[in-house]
Amino acid sequence: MSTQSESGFELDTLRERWGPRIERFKRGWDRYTTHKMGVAGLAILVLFTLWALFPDVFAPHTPEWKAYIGYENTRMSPEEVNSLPHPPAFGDPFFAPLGTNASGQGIYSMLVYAAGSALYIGLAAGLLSSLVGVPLGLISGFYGDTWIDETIQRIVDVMYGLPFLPFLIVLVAIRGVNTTNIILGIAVTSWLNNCILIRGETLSLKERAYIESAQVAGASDTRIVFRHILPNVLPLAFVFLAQDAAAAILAQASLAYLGLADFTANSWGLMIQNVQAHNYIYNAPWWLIPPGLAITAIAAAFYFIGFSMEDVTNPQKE
Amino acid sequence: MPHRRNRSDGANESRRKFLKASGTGAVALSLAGCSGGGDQDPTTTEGTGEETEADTTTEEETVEKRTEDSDSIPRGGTLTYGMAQNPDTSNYLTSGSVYSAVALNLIYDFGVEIDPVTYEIQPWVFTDWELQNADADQPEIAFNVRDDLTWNDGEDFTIEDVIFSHDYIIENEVGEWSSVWNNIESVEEDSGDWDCRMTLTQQIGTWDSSALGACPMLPQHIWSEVDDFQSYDPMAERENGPVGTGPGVLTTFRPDTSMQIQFRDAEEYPLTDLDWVDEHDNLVAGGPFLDQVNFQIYGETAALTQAFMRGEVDTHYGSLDTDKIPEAQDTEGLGLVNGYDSGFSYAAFNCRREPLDDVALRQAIAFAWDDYYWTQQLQQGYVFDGDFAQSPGYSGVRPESVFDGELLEGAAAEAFKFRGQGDSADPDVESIRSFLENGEVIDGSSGTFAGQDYPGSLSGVSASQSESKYNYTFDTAQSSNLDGVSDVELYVDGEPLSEFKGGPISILMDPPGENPKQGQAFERWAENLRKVGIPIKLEPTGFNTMSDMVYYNADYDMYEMGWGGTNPFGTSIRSFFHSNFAKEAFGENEGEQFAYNSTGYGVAGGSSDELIMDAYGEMDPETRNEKYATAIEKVYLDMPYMVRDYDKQRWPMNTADFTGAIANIVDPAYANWFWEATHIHQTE
Amino acid sequence: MTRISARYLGKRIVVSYITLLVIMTLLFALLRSMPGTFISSMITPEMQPEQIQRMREVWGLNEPLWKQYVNFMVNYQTGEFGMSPTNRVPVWDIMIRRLPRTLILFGAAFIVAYIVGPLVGMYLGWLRGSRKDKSIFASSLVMYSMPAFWLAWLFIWLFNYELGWLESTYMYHQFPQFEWTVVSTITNVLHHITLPLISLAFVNWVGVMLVMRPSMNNVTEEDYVFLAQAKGLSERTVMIKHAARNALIPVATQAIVGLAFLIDGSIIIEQVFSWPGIGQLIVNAVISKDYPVAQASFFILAVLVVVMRLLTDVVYTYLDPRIKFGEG
Amino acid sequence: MSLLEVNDLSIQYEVDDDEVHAVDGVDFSIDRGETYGFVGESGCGKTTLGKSLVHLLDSNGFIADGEIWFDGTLPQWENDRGEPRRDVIENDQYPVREDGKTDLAQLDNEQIRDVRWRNIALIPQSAMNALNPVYKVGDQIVEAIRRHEPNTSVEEADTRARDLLERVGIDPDRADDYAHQFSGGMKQRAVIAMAMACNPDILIADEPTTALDVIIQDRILDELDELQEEFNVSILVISHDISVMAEICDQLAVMYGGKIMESGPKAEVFQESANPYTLGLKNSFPTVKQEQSELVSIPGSPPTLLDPDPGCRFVDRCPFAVDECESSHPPMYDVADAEGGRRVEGDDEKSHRSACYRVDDLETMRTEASKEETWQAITQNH
Repeated sequence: MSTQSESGFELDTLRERWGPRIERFKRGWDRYTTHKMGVAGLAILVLFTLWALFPDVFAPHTPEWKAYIGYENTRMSPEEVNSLPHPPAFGDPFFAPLGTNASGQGIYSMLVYAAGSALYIGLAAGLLSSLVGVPLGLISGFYGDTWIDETIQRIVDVMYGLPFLPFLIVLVAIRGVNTTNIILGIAVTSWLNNCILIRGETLSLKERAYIESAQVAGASDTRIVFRHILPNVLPLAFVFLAQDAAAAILAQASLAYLGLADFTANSWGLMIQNVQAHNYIYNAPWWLIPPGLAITAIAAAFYFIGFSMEDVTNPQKE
Repeated sequence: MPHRRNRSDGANESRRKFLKASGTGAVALSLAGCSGGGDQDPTTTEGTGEETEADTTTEEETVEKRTEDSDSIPRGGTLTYGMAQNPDTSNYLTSGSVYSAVALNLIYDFGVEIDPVTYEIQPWVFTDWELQNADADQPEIAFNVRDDLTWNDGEDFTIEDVIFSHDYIIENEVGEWSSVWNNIESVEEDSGDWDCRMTLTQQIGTWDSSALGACPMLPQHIWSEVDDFQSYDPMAERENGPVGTGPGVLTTFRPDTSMQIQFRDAEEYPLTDLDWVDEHDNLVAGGPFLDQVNFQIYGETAALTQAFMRGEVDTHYGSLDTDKIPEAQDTEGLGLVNGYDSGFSYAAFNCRREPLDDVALRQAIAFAWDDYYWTQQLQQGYVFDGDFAQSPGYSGVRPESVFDGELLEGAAAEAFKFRGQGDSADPDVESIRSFLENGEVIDGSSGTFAGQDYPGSLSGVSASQSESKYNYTFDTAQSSNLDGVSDVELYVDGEPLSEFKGGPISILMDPPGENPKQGQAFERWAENLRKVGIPIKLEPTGFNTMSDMVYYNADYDMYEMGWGGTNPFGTSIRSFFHSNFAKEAFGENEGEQFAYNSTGYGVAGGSSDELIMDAYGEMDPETRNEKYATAIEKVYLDMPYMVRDYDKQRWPMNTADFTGAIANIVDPAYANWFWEATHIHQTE
Repeated sequence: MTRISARYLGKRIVVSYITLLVIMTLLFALLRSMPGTFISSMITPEMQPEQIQRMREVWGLNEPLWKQYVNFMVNYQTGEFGMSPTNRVPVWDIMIRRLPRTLILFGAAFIVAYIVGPLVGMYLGWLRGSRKDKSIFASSLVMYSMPAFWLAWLFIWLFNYELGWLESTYMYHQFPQFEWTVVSTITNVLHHITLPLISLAFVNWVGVMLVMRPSMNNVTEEDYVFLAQAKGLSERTVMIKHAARNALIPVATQAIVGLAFLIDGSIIIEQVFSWPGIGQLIVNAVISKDYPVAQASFFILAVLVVVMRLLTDVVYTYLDPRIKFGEG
Repeated sequence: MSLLEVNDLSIQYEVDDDEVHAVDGVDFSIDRGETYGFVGESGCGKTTLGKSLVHLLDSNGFIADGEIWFDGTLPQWENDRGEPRRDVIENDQYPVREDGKTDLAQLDNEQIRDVRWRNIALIPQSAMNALNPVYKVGDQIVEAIRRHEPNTSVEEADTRARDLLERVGIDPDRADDYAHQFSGGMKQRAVIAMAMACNPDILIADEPTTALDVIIQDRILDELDELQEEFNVSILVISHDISVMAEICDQLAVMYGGKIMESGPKAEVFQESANPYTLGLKNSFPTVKQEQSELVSIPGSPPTLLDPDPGCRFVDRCPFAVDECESSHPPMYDVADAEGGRRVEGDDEKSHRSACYRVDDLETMRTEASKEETWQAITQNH
């Protein structure tokens, strides 16, 4: 009995505590869904997530499949080799709806199997740069116009002075070309924007009356930052996270173009780079265009989500 | 060729070929698919349509006979030559880029020339010569100098210029021209019957090419005014920049985008009309026939290739991308000049590292390299399968040529071919394993090894070992590297390889982004080796990093790379395999030293030092070639390098407008570009 | 009209200078931590070991690291960039040759992006929430999401290969050499710059728009915009003169972000279009470890950013009379 | 003759497919030189009403119904003497009627811009922020002048701008200053000066004194007074502050929920209030005359106006509501008649009228309304 009532009580407090949040989330969600752009972005993301999770459901083959020989470890005839990259084929002589690349792998299958790495790179790099940029921006803004702020801003200035891409090339060259290092490199160079924007937001939040009153009431800096400022910048941070994810995917593609892609991890950037390395840019549109479109689609999806979220979280729009 | 040197080719795309320098490639030609040169197309008997098939064979391709009369050859025209990277400087003494050299090599002449087909040393600026005191520590060469040459600024060329050129480079120890000051002590006017007398610094078997042909002729009236050759900029001094005796005049030098060479009138340039050229079966005298060559620089190879395919450039540096060859062959007006590699691509073993110090293991690893997959499937027949560490283009010292074999043919050069199972691409795991378990070595004697017959060595030379150094067995796999591929692992003296070595054998390789096909081939190799039970790890590494690891630190198990611009006379193998060139020879400073002999061969895992030095000091050309061929075959059996392939150069050419290129010589686009430039002419 | 006090400007210049010094130090450290040296790329089988050793000496690789650093910092103060090992000419010569070309392309793209971006941003911010706004905004985000080099290839394929309208390489015709008259030079350069320019600007204007649009939207809620309406001014006048003028202020402060983005873009685009500028150079230099050239290229781009940053402050004060730097 | 005659004006906002009836069937008229006040709580529609006269509504607002007859017309429809041209009056295409009045409600976006400022100037709420920070104050006045009088040279306009500034008590040299260099009161006066730049017929002042301290408030009100005399401009004042209204208005209208609840000459509306809402509103403001010890506010809050119920808008908060009040919103009854106990709809927009079904029971309401309990009772009832 008592346990029951206790748990009932807990449930109540839980409901009490979470009720408004769920309510707020629901309202936010309702508002979000009024943005066609945001819904489209989400749909693309869901599709790519499904690709990433269940590639075998969506792709007719795995990347190991080769035109003509399939999964067999046999040899292609010279004529067969000569016919690669093969334009889209639907059953004759094999099934590859978007054609094949120069080694005979199906473009569509590669596309599906690479979705995971795009999501991984985007989210990991976005998250990392948020993890660096947001706290630094908070600190910088909160201690605006002190030496702390000044130091952080000077660091940002210095980093802006180093052109992103070549800098990234150097970083990746020092640490070796693999996905982890590429992500780290992107994060190292992309936290700047987060830092600057969060700092601006924090500066303006700090001027608000309730922060001042909290300060007067003797709340500690930590408390003010965590209770009063952080919750207000977090939605914004999520917006930047989405944008950073998009930027990271594009950065990875640029690196791949410059020959710095992790060849062990199939990625869309690497696919385009391969077109270039095999010198088929202007001869095999079925090979060049799909990965480019996929990159565009996922980056756009992240941007769409980010900017729709911004609308939802923007208090001025209440 | 010693003087028109092969150099490193810049950055980026062709990084793999830094060391491989310019020279992919090789030889000959056959103006594939070209209508213009149809009347003399001795190589492809089946006709142009059969080109692909012809390319899949490894039969020797020979240089065509030329019967044209130079008077009937049309003169004039502009050849546009594309490059993927920019030249460095127009200063011939400091330039280190092949992309400058394609222009500058047309401006300067050397004492002697190497026949591009036979590699005989022929008169050029020097008319005749004689080696004197051959047995002295510092032999001398007396020679005569032509008196009918002029500088391209109109001044007369004199003996003083010859002496000045040598003095200037020797005095200043000009870095890029070290062969001059390394080989030549001095050049003076001769007091006797000869014009000049050259003193060598030491005995050099290849004294004719390495000393007489080492120094470019510099005009005294220009260079005596130059205080600091390092900062001298010819284009800033004169309108047409560098002054030389050669046929070319550098009229434009915009290093980021373009260069232009205009050719002097035929009367002003007598050298290509020399008797030996005129009488040569394969050469035509009286060139160059063109008015000028425009060089255009593109930012990336894709753009360059495309520029050729679309007719923006008539030809470009290097071989045409193999992916594009079928398309070029199908395109009216585009053709290919065949050529040989000036070097080779290889995978190297660090002979210092156990158990790679065992010839048997190295040979077994080579069995798993699927050469058919690489040469035929991936490269579509546009490379020759590799065997000896000497380009087939410089066949004079290749064992099968020297010892009466047919170039690139014969089972003696196939000792290490892929041990596959019938038609499938699966390796014959059982025979490779038993080869190791039995402790066999392909040591030069005939026999059946890992299921394949071997007729015995051509020169009669034997490998450094005749049985394996370690006791090899196969037992339960310990290395996770073999998971899902093989249940057993190679045990070395009873210890799993992965523990014996502290991990899988790692192979440093180019990032596959730069060369996706190679990436695939190496993955296949690694997979095959794992099937055998040998744990292998591929480590993509940037070129600079790799070359530091390899040449400065010798810190690797295996790596892959290529050499270009090797020597036609076989001397390159001294640098590559003699223990004097291994880092151990440098003693304390070893960390600072670049050691050509990266594998440590000669120090560990076998040696050919004696054979190499015997050849090096030999002054008789024919004997020298035999000795080099023997050394080369021993290196082949000991296998510090597994020579992977020689490029078949397919030099692209706008055959609608141009013809006359010499086919089937080494590296027509660069190393022999001088000869090509003096032969190419407009079609009728 | 100057609202910036000399003292403030002086201080900013000093800070910028120190920033540069720090950037240079960082650069030096970074480039030296890259594995390998450029020497490897200069070696041929013909070379003797002594010769290679000598090469290391000539190129200063045998000096202790601290000395290399000091030399580097000191020499750069005097504009002495050293010799390029891969180009064998003074780095300064290369920079002088290439910088103007980069500035032409970069400057043109900058101008286009900072004209189109604010204009579209102004328009969208003014119409915020309308169907037009939504569709234009979404499509510009799609443009923003395209990999620049991929897009450039598509442009080349279409406008150069298929239609033959525009050139896809160089800054002007290399051969045959044309008459260098004003008109021919301009048409020639236009013929060559258009494709790289649109490839570069196509993506980059969006970044500017993304700042302008919300800024504009905020401004439209301001009372002075309402008053301007009430004054009977035409919609255009209100939008441009009263709203956009104020909305530009944050665009100026964030120009620095766009600038960094644009520099990256031009590095890629120069590569694709064989545009012989600093961007093309820097990638090759980094990859071939031509330290002197890589350093100088980084340095030049850093100077560009730092100077632009300084200019931004000036523009900022010009745009917003409320800001008065250096007082109070 | 009236300068402005508003008939049955309704303004709606479109919000998420719903319509908000911000102003609903409002009639009033303003004479030349008159000061007309709209008073009411915030959200009652008075600002919307003011803005709608010159179409300055937010983008989702629109005039749903009604006419705004203004004595004057567009420049291009005028003849030499500044009167509407005959052909314009006769042509049905133009919204100009026989007596020369133009229906502003029918003008399109471009046309109304000619009316703004030239005929009807509107000073927005928080006029302090209404000066553009990036232009000099003088230039902003010049801009207004040159907009409507394009033939005026810049110099001339500049002189006039300085005169205007001087006229409102600002040193003419300050014309070269930026807004941020002005104090709050100065900004307000500068905006007023700007409003007079084109000699408008009507000046709409939305909350002219909010956010200013009392002394400045007074000065601004005096300023308006003086300007009115000097320029003979009609002023439409919109405020929630009854005391402001008491000071400057001639005519007064009390708005609630988008409807006029009571209107008439200031004195009558104030002293003989005949509507429960007016009574309640008066209770909640301190006045100089009635020294009330406590202020009594009306409990509850104004209705949302989203698809309003048919009944009286005030019914939910009204202590005097009866069943009839739920059925429909009451019409405007003549108060004079009502004092006599008769409920007669008043036609004269200038006379004292009130929208209340219990207008015939004035005495009771006035007595009860002054008691605090009366109002608190509502909270309990509802």
